[in-house]
Amino acid sequence: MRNPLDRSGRRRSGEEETHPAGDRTTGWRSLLRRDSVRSAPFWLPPFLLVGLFVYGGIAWNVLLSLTDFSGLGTPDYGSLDLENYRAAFADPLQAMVNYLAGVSGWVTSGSIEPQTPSWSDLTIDPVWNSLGNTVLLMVGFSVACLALGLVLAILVDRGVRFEDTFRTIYLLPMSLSFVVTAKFWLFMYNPETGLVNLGIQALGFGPVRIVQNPELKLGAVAFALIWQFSGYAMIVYLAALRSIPTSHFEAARVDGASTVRMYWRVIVPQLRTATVSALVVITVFALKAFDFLFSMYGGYQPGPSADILATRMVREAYANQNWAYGSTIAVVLFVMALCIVAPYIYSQYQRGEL
Amino acid sequence: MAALTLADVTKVFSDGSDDAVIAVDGVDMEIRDGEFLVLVGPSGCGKSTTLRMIAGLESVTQGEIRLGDRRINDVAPADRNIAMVFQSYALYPHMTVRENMSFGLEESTGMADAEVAATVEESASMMGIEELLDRKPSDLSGGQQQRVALGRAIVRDPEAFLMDEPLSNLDAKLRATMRTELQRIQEELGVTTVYVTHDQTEAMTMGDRIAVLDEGVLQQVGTPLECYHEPANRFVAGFIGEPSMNFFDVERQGTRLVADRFDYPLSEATHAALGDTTELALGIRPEDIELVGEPGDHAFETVVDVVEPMGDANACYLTFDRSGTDPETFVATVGGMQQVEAGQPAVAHLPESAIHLFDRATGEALRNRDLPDDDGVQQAVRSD
Amino acid sequence: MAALTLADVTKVFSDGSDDAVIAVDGVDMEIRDGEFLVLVGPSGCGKSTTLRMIAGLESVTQGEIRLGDRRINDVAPADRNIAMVFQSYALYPHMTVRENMSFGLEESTGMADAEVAATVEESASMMGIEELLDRKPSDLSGGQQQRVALGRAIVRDPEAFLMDEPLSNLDAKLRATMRTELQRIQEELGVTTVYVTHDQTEAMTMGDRIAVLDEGVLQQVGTPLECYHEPANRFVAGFIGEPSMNFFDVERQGTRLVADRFDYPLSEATHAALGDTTELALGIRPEDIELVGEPGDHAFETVVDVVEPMGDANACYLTFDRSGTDPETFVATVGGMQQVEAGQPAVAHLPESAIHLFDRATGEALRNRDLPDDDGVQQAVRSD
Amino acid sequence: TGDGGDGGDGGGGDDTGSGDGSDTMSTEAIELLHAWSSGDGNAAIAALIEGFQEAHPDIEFAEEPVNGAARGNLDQVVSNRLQSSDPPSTFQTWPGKTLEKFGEAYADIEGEVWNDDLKDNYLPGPKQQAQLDGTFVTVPLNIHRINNLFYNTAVVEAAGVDPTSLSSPADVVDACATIASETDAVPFAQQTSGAWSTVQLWETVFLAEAGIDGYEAFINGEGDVDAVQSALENVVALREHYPDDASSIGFTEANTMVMEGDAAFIHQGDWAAGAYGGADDFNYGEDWSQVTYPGTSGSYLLNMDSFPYFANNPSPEATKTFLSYCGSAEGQVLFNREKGSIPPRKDADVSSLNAFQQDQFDDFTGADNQPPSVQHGLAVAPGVATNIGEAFSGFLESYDAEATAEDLVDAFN
Amino acid sequence: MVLFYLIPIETGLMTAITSPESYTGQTPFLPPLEPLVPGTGEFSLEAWGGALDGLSGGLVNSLVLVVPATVLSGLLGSMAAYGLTTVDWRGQVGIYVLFIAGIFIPYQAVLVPLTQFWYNVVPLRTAFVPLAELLPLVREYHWKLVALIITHTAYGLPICTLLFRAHYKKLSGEMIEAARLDGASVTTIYRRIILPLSIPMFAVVFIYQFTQIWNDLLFALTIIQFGDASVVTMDLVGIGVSQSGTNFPLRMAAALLAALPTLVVYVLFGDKFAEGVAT
Ligand SMILES: Nc1ncnc2c1ncn2[C@@H]1O[C@H](COP(=O)(O)OP(=O)(O)OP(=O)(O)O)[C@@H](O)[C@H]1O
Ligand SMILES: Nc1ncnc2c1ncn2[C@@H]1O[C@H](COP(=O)(O)OP(=O)(O)OP(=O)(O)O)[C@@H](O)[C@H]1O
Ligand SMILES: [Mg+2]
Ligand SMILES: [Mg+2]
Repeated sequence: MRNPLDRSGRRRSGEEETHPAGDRTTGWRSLLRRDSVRSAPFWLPPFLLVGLFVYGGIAWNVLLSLTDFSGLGTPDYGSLDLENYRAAFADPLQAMVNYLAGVSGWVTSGSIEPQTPSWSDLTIDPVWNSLGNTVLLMVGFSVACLALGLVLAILVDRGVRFEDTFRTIYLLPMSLSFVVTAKFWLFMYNPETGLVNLGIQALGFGPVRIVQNPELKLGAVAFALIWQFSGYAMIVYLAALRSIPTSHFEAARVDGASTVRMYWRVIVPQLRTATVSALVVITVFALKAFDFLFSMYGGYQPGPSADILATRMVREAYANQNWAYGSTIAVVLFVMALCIVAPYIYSQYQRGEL
Repeated sequence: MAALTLADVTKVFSDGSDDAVIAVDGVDMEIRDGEFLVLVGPSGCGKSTTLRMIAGLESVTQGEIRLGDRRINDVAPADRNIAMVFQSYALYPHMTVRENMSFGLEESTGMADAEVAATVEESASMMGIEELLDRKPSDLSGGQQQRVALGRAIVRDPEAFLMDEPLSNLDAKLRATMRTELQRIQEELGVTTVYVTHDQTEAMTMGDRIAVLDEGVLQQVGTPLECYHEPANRFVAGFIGEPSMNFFDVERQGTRLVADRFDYPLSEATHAALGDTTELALGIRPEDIELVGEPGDHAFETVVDVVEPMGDANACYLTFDRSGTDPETFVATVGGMQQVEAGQPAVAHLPESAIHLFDRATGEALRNRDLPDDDGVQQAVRSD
Repeated sequence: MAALTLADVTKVFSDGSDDAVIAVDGVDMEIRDGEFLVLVGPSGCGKSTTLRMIAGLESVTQGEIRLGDRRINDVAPADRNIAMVFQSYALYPHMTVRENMSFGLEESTGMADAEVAATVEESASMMGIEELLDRKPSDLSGGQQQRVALGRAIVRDPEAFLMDEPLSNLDAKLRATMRTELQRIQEELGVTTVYVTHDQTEAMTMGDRIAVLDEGVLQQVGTPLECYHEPANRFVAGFIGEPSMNFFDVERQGTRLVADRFDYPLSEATHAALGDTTELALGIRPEDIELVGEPGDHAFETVVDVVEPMGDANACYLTFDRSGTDPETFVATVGGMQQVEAGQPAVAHLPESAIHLFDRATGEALRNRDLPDDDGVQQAVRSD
Repeated sequence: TGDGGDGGDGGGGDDTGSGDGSDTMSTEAIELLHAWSSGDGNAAIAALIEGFQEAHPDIEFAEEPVNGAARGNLDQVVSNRLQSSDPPSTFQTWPGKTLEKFGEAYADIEGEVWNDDLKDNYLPGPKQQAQLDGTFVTVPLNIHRINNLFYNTAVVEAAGVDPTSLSSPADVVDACATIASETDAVPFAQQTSGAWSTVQLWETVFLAEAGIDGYEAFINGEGDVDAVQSALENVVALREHYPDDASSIGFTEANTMVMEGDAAFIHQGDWAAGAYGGADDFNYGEDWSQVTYPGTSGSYLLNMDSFPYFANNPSPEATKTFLSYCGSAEGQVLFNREKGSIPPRKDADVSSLNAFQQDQFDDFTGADNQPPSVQHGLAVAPGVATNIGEAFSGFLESYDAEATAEDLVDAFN
Repeated sequence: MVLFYLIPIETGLMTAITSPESYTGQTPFLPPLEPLVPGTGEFSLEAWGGALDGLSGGLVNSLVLVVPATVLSGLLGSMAAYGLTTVDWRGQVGIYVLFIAGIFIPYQAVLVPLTQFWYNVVPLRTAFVPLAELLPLVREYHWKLVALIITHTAYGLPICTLLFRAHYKKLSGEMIEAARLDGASVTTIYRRIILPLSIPMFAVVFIYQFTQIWNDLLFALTIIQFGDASVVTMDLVGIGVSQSGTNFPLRMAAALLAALPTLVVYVLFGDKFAEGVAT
C-alpha cells in the first residue's frame, strides 16, 4: 500500500535527525567501538559527577527515608521499614475528600488522624495537604505560565516593534532572585498601596487581602512566579511561532479562518514541541517555589493553604530534626517530579529524540 | 468560476524610510473564465507577489483586481472565494488529511458537518486519496502531500485556483505524473487557474497561455508556442526554451548581418522587417541549427567543443575557435543517432527561416522565425 | 589516483532484533583509474550507502573495497585518501572558505602552514573562488558554496572523489553550468570519481560510465549510450531516459507478438533472439515512434489523448481507446513543428529496428534495438 | 540525675586538665556561631566580645556570623556540625525547651560556669530556662520581654484613651474600638505576613486570661481548650483593628506606623523600642510609652538568647571562660546596652542603659513570675513549637478560633 | 503588559534611590522628588553605598563561585551532550535518560546527603589548608566555594546537557562526516567544529546557569552555611533588617546590587539567550 518513496523518504529524514554516527549497527562495530571509547572522556566525567551527586544523593535520601533517623546521632541503617510512608499517606480517602472540599479553605486536621511513628513522641500529619498544594501550584503555575507566554509570544510575533527590547523586558524578571521578587510582590499585594489592589479598585472592587487569604494565597504565589517566568515561555513560543512557515498562516487565511480561529486551530496545535520544552524548564522553576515561599512568608510556615511539600520537608527535617520523615517527603516530591519527567522522556523516546 | 482581471496592478514594498522595491509594475492581464494561465519568470521577478495580491495576502499598491465583475482589492482573503496551493503545500501538520480538507469548509461556510464530510469524501475520491484521509501529512510522501494540498483547494469549490510552484518539491518522475494529473483536474473542474512556475516543461505544457514576467513587468502573454516561436522580445526568447536560444550580436551592414566570426546575408523580406535598426541580436534555437557537410551562405565552419549525449538527442557545443581555455560556444541539438565527437569540425547551418532578430537596444523582436503556414501554432497566434 | 574496486560488496542494516535492511547487495564493479562513474537508481536503492562505504563512513558487511591494490575495508575514513562532496555541501559554517579548505590539510597531513596556504590558494584559483576565500559560507550563494565544497575536496589531492548528489540543491540554470564545470575539472585532475545522482541529464552527460542500481543490486554498468540503447534489463530501460521507454505486455505466438490491442509480426532475426520465452514485454522509446499516414504491419491506429508541446518537440500521449476516464497511454515524441492535436487519430509506427524485447518474468533484455553500424555507440559497446 | 553526675565528672576532669595547661588550651580559638550579622545584634555581640577580649586578651575569637535565613539556618549549621562530631565552641540559641533539639550534645557547666554567683543573681525564671532536664548547660545573655503594649501617646490622647487604665485584653479591644471611632489612626499595628507576631500576641493574651497557672498548664501539654480558644477569640476581635495591609507588611512597617502616628498600639517584644530610640523626635515618655500588656502585670514573659556549652568542645577552657563572662553583669550590660534588651542578672548595674530599659529592668526584678515564651522556643520543645507555628499559620488564613484551639492543644501529642 | 513586567523592578529602583530617612513607603514606585512632590522621599544614593559595603564580600565570593561553576557546567554539559550524541551503544539512551531525569530533582531531596557528603565524607577542607598557605589569594574558606562550585556544576549539568544535545542534533550530520573524512579525530571534531558551533548555545547555557547559580540560596545555605565564604544571596537576606526598622532603600539597593550582574547579563545578552533558545 505504502509508497516506497514515502518510506525511504521518512527513513532518511529520521536518519538526519539522529546523529551521523548514531544508529549504525552491526559490522560497524570496530569503528564504533573505537568511537565510543574515544568519546567516553566526553560523557563519562560529567556522568560520574551527576551520578555521584544527583543519584547518589537521591539513593542516600531514599535510604534515609526508610530509617528512623531523627535528632542528632547517626541513622541506623540496620532496620529499614516503610513506617514513614505509612504515616505520610495515612487515610487517603478522607484526605481526598477533605482536600477537595477545602481546596480554598482550611481543613481541620482533626478529620485525618495524625500518626505517631515509633521514632517520635509527637504525632505527624500526613502529607496530603501539602501534596495537594504542590500539585495545584505546579499545574496552575505551569499552565498559566505557558498560556501567558503563548499570548505574549503571539502578540510579539504579530509585529510589535522593538521586538528585541520587549523580549528582554519580559525576560528581566527571570534574572532576579526569589529573595528580591518575594519582597516586590509582598509590596504589590499590599491591600492599601499595592498596585494589584489599586488595579482591582480601579475595576470597581474593594481592596482584597491577598497574602494571607486562604483562597488567594496559593494563587498569589503562582501569580508572582508567573510574572517571573512567563517571559521564558514567551521566548520559547516565539521561536516556535517563527519556525512555522508563513504559508500556514496564509493558507488558514485563504481558508477563511478568523485570526483567533487561525491561532486556535492551526497554529497553537503546532506548538506541541515548544510546549514540552518550555514545560521542562518551567517545571524546574516550579520546583524552586520553596525559595519564593520561604522569602515571602519569612520562613517555612506559609500556612496550610500554601504549604507545599518543599516547605513541609524543610520544616520536618531542619526544624523538627525528623530527618527520616523529611527524607520521606523529599522522596515523595522526587516521585512527583518523576511523574512529570516520565511522560516527557517517553514522548521524546517516541519521537525518536533520545 | 469567473474571469480574473488584473488592471495596471502594481505592488511596491517600502520598508519605512528605506528605498522601495517595485515588485510588480503595472501588470495588465485577463485570465479568462476557466483558463489555465502559467506565470513564469526568473527568481524575484514578482510572480509570487502577483499571486499573493490576487489571493489577498498582499495589498495592492495601485491598480485593480477583479474576479468576474467584482472588484476584490479590498475583500478579505477569506471572502474572495479563491483557493491557493502553496509550494510547501502548507498542510497543517497536526491535522489528518480529512481535517486538513474540512478546515476551509468549516471556517468559511456554514455547511453542516455531514455535508462537509460528504464534500470532503467526494473531492478525495476525485483526487484518489480516499485511503489517505485518516493519515497525518507527515505520513505521506511528497506526491501524496501534493495531492492532498490540491484536494484541500478543490474541496472548497472556489472561483479561482492559485498555485505557487506546487510541483517544485517533487522529483522529476513524480513531477511529470502530477503535471498531467493537475491539467486533467483543472480541465475537469474548469476553474480559472493561475499557476506560477519556473520549470520550462511545466510552463510549456500545462498552460493555455503563458505570462512572462521580468522585474515586475509583464513581457508577453500568449500560448506556449507563441512564446516559444514568436517571442515578443529577447528576454522571452531567451527565457523560454531549454537549452536556451543562442544569441549572436550582429551589426547590419546593408543586407548582411556582420558578426565577429561570420557574415550572414539576409533575404529581402527579412531585411524589410528590420527598419532602420542596425544593432541587432540574432537568435536561433539549438534544434534549428543543422550540422551539414558544406559551408555556405548560412552555413559556417565550427569546431565541436563538447558533446552531451542525452540518448534521444545530443547537445553539441560548437565554437568558432577552440583555442582559448573557455571558448565561447553555442548549442545545437542533433539527433541521438547522429555521430558527433568533440574536436571534430562541423558546419553549422543557421537557416534563415529559423532565425530571430532583436533590436539590441530595446530587446524588441523585429523578426521572428518563419512558421509553416496553416499549422496549429499559426492558428493560435491568429486567434489571439 | 587509483582504480577503485568493489568486490561483492554488501551492506546490511540491522536494527537490533528488528528485521534487517539489505541496502547494498553484492555489488561488483571496478571504477578505472581516472574514470568518472555515475551511480544512478531510484530513491532508496543504496546509492548513498555504497558511496558511504567507499568513504568509510559506513562499515562493509561483506565483500571488499580496494583502492588501487590496497584493501580499505578497515582503513579509517581519514586514512583512505578519498574526498567526498555532500549534497548539503557540509561546509563548516563557522570557518571562512580558506579555513574550510585548510582544515583537511591541517588535520590529515603534516604540511607546514605556508604550504597549506599555498595549496589552498592554488585550488581556489583553479575553482575560481579566490575572491571568496575570506568569506563565511553563509555569505555565499548556492553555486558558490558548491564550488567551495568542490574546492575543499580538490585541495586534498585525493585518490578518489565521491560526490553524493552535489548539484541537487542548485537551480536548473546553475546546475547546467556546474555540470560542465565539474566535468572539466574532473578531466583536468584525472581523479577517479564516483558520482551519485538521480538526475537523468547528469547521468547521461557527465559520466564515462553509468552504474544503475536497484534495490541494492547492480543492474548494469556501461557507457551512457549503452545503457540508453542497450539496456541489460527492463529496469534499466525504464529508468534511463526521459520520457521513459514505453512498454507493452505481449505474448509471442509463433513469430507474432500478440498484445491486447495489436499484433506485431517479427522478423526471423528478431525471432531467433528470443529463444523459448513467450511472455514478453515490448519496449520502445518515445522518439522512435513515428506518426505516419497508413497503418501497416508495425503501424497501428491510435488516437491522440494529450499533446504536450515543448517547443522543440511535442510529447504526444497516444491511446488505442480514448473512451475511459483515465485511458492507458503511451508517449511518442514528435518534432515541434509537426502539428498534432488531441483527439485526432494517428497511426503510430513502431519500427522493428527500434524495439526492445524483455523477458517479462526476469526482466532480462532478450533483444535490444538495432543500431546503425560503425557509429560511436557501437564502438563504445565494443570497447567494453 | 545520672546524666548530671556524668556531666559533673566530666566537667571536673576538664577543670583539672585546664588548670595544668591553660596557656596551651587558650591558643584554641573560640568558635562562636551566631546570626547577628547586622544591625543592633551585630553591635551587641561586637561589644560583648570586645569587652571579653579586654578582660582576656589571650583568648582568640573565631566569631562567625551565619548569614542567610537567620536562626533557622544557624540551627541547621550547628546540626551539621554536631552530626559530624565537630561542634563549635558555642552558638546563639534560645534556652529552655529549645535546648532539647541538641540535648545530648550539651555538657553540664554547673559549678564551673554556673557557680553560686550566677545562681544567686539570676531570677528563677531565667535560671530555670538555663537548664535542660535539671542540668545547667547554657548561659542566658539577655532578656527580651514579650508582653508589652507600646503606644503612640499623641494618638491615644487624641482618642481619649488611657492605656495605663486598661486591665484586660478585652479592654484593649474596647480601647481599639474607641480609637477607631475617634481618630483616623490604625488602632492596633500588627503584621500577619509571618505567624510569629500573632503567636506572641496570643500567648500574651492567653497569659492574661488564663493566668500563670493556666499558661503553665498549657506549656506542659495540659492546656484547657476553652481558655486557649477564648484567647484566640480575643485575637480575632483585635484583628478588626489591624491595619488593612497587615498581611503584606513586616514587623518594621507595623512599628513604623506607630512611630509615624498612623497607629496607636503595637504589641511586640521590647525590640520594638529599639526603633523608637533610633528615631529623632520620638521620645520615651513623651511621644511613646509602654504598658505591661493589660492583664499580665506581675508576669515578665521571657524571650532570651543564650550560649550553651557543648561536650566534646573544641576549646573547653576558653569557652567556659567566655560563658562565665557572659554570665557576668559586666558582659551583660555591654551586650544589652546595644541590644535593647535587659541583663538577666538582677544585680546588674543598669544605669548605663536607657530609661526604657531601666523601667523594664525594674519590671523584671519586680515580677512575680517569668514565664517562658512559646513563640521564642523557651516554653515548648522544637517539635511542638513547629506544630504551634503550623496551627497559627492556619489561623492567619481562617481565623477559626475553635479549630486552632484544638490544634494548639493537640500540638503536644 | 510591559508595564506589568517592569513595575516591580522600577519600584525597587525608585526605592533604592530614595534617602532612607525620607522614605515613607507610600508611593514607592514614584521617583523621589521630595521638594517637588510631597511624600515621595528625597533623592539619595546613600543606600547604594551601604549596600556596597554590606555586600562587597558576598559579591566577590559569588563571582568566584559563579564564573567557574557556570563555565564548568557549560563545558561539561557540552562535552556530555557531544559524547552522548556521537556514541552508539545501548546504554546511551539509559544514560541520557538519567541526565534528563536529573533536571527535575528537587534540591530539597538531596540537602541532607549533600551536607553529610561535604562535611563528613570528603576531606576537602583539610586539603585546602596547605593550599591556602602555598598560594596567594587562596584562603582556607575557599574550600566551601569549591564544594559549592562542584555541587552546582553537578546539578546544572543535566539541563546543560539537554540544551546542548538538542542543539547538536540539529547540526548537519554530513558536516561531521566531512570532518571525519578530513581526518579529524573525535576530539578534534569537538574542539574545532562542535565547540565553535556551540557558541549560541553556550550563550543560553551560560546565562541560564549564571542566573540560577547566582540566585541560589538553598545550596549556599547548605554548603557554605556561614563565614567568610558566604555569597551574595546569603548576605542579602539580612541586609537592611534590624530591630530599629527595615531600611527599605538599603534593602532595595542591596537587592538591585545583588541582581545587577544578572540584570546586566540579561540586558546585554538577553537577545542572544532568546536566539539560542530559539535554535
Ligand atoms: N514582504 C516583502 N518586503 C519587501 N520586498 C519583498 C517582499 N516580498 C517580496 N519582495 C521583493 O519583491 C520582489 C518580487 O518577489 P517575489 O517573491 O514575488 O518573486 P518571485 O517571482 O516569486 O521569485 P521566486 O521565483 O524566487 O519565488 C523581490 O525583489 C523580493 O525581494
Ligand atoms: N542507517 C541506516 N539504518 C537502516 N537503514 C538504512 C540506513 N541508511 C540507509 N538505510 C536504508 O538503506 C537503503 C538504501 O539507502 P540509501 O540512503 O543508500 O539510498 P539512496 O539510493 O541514497 O536514496 P536517495 O536517492 O533517496 O538518497 C534504504 O532502504 C534506506 O532506508
Ligand atoms: Mg515565488
Ligand atoms: Mg542518497
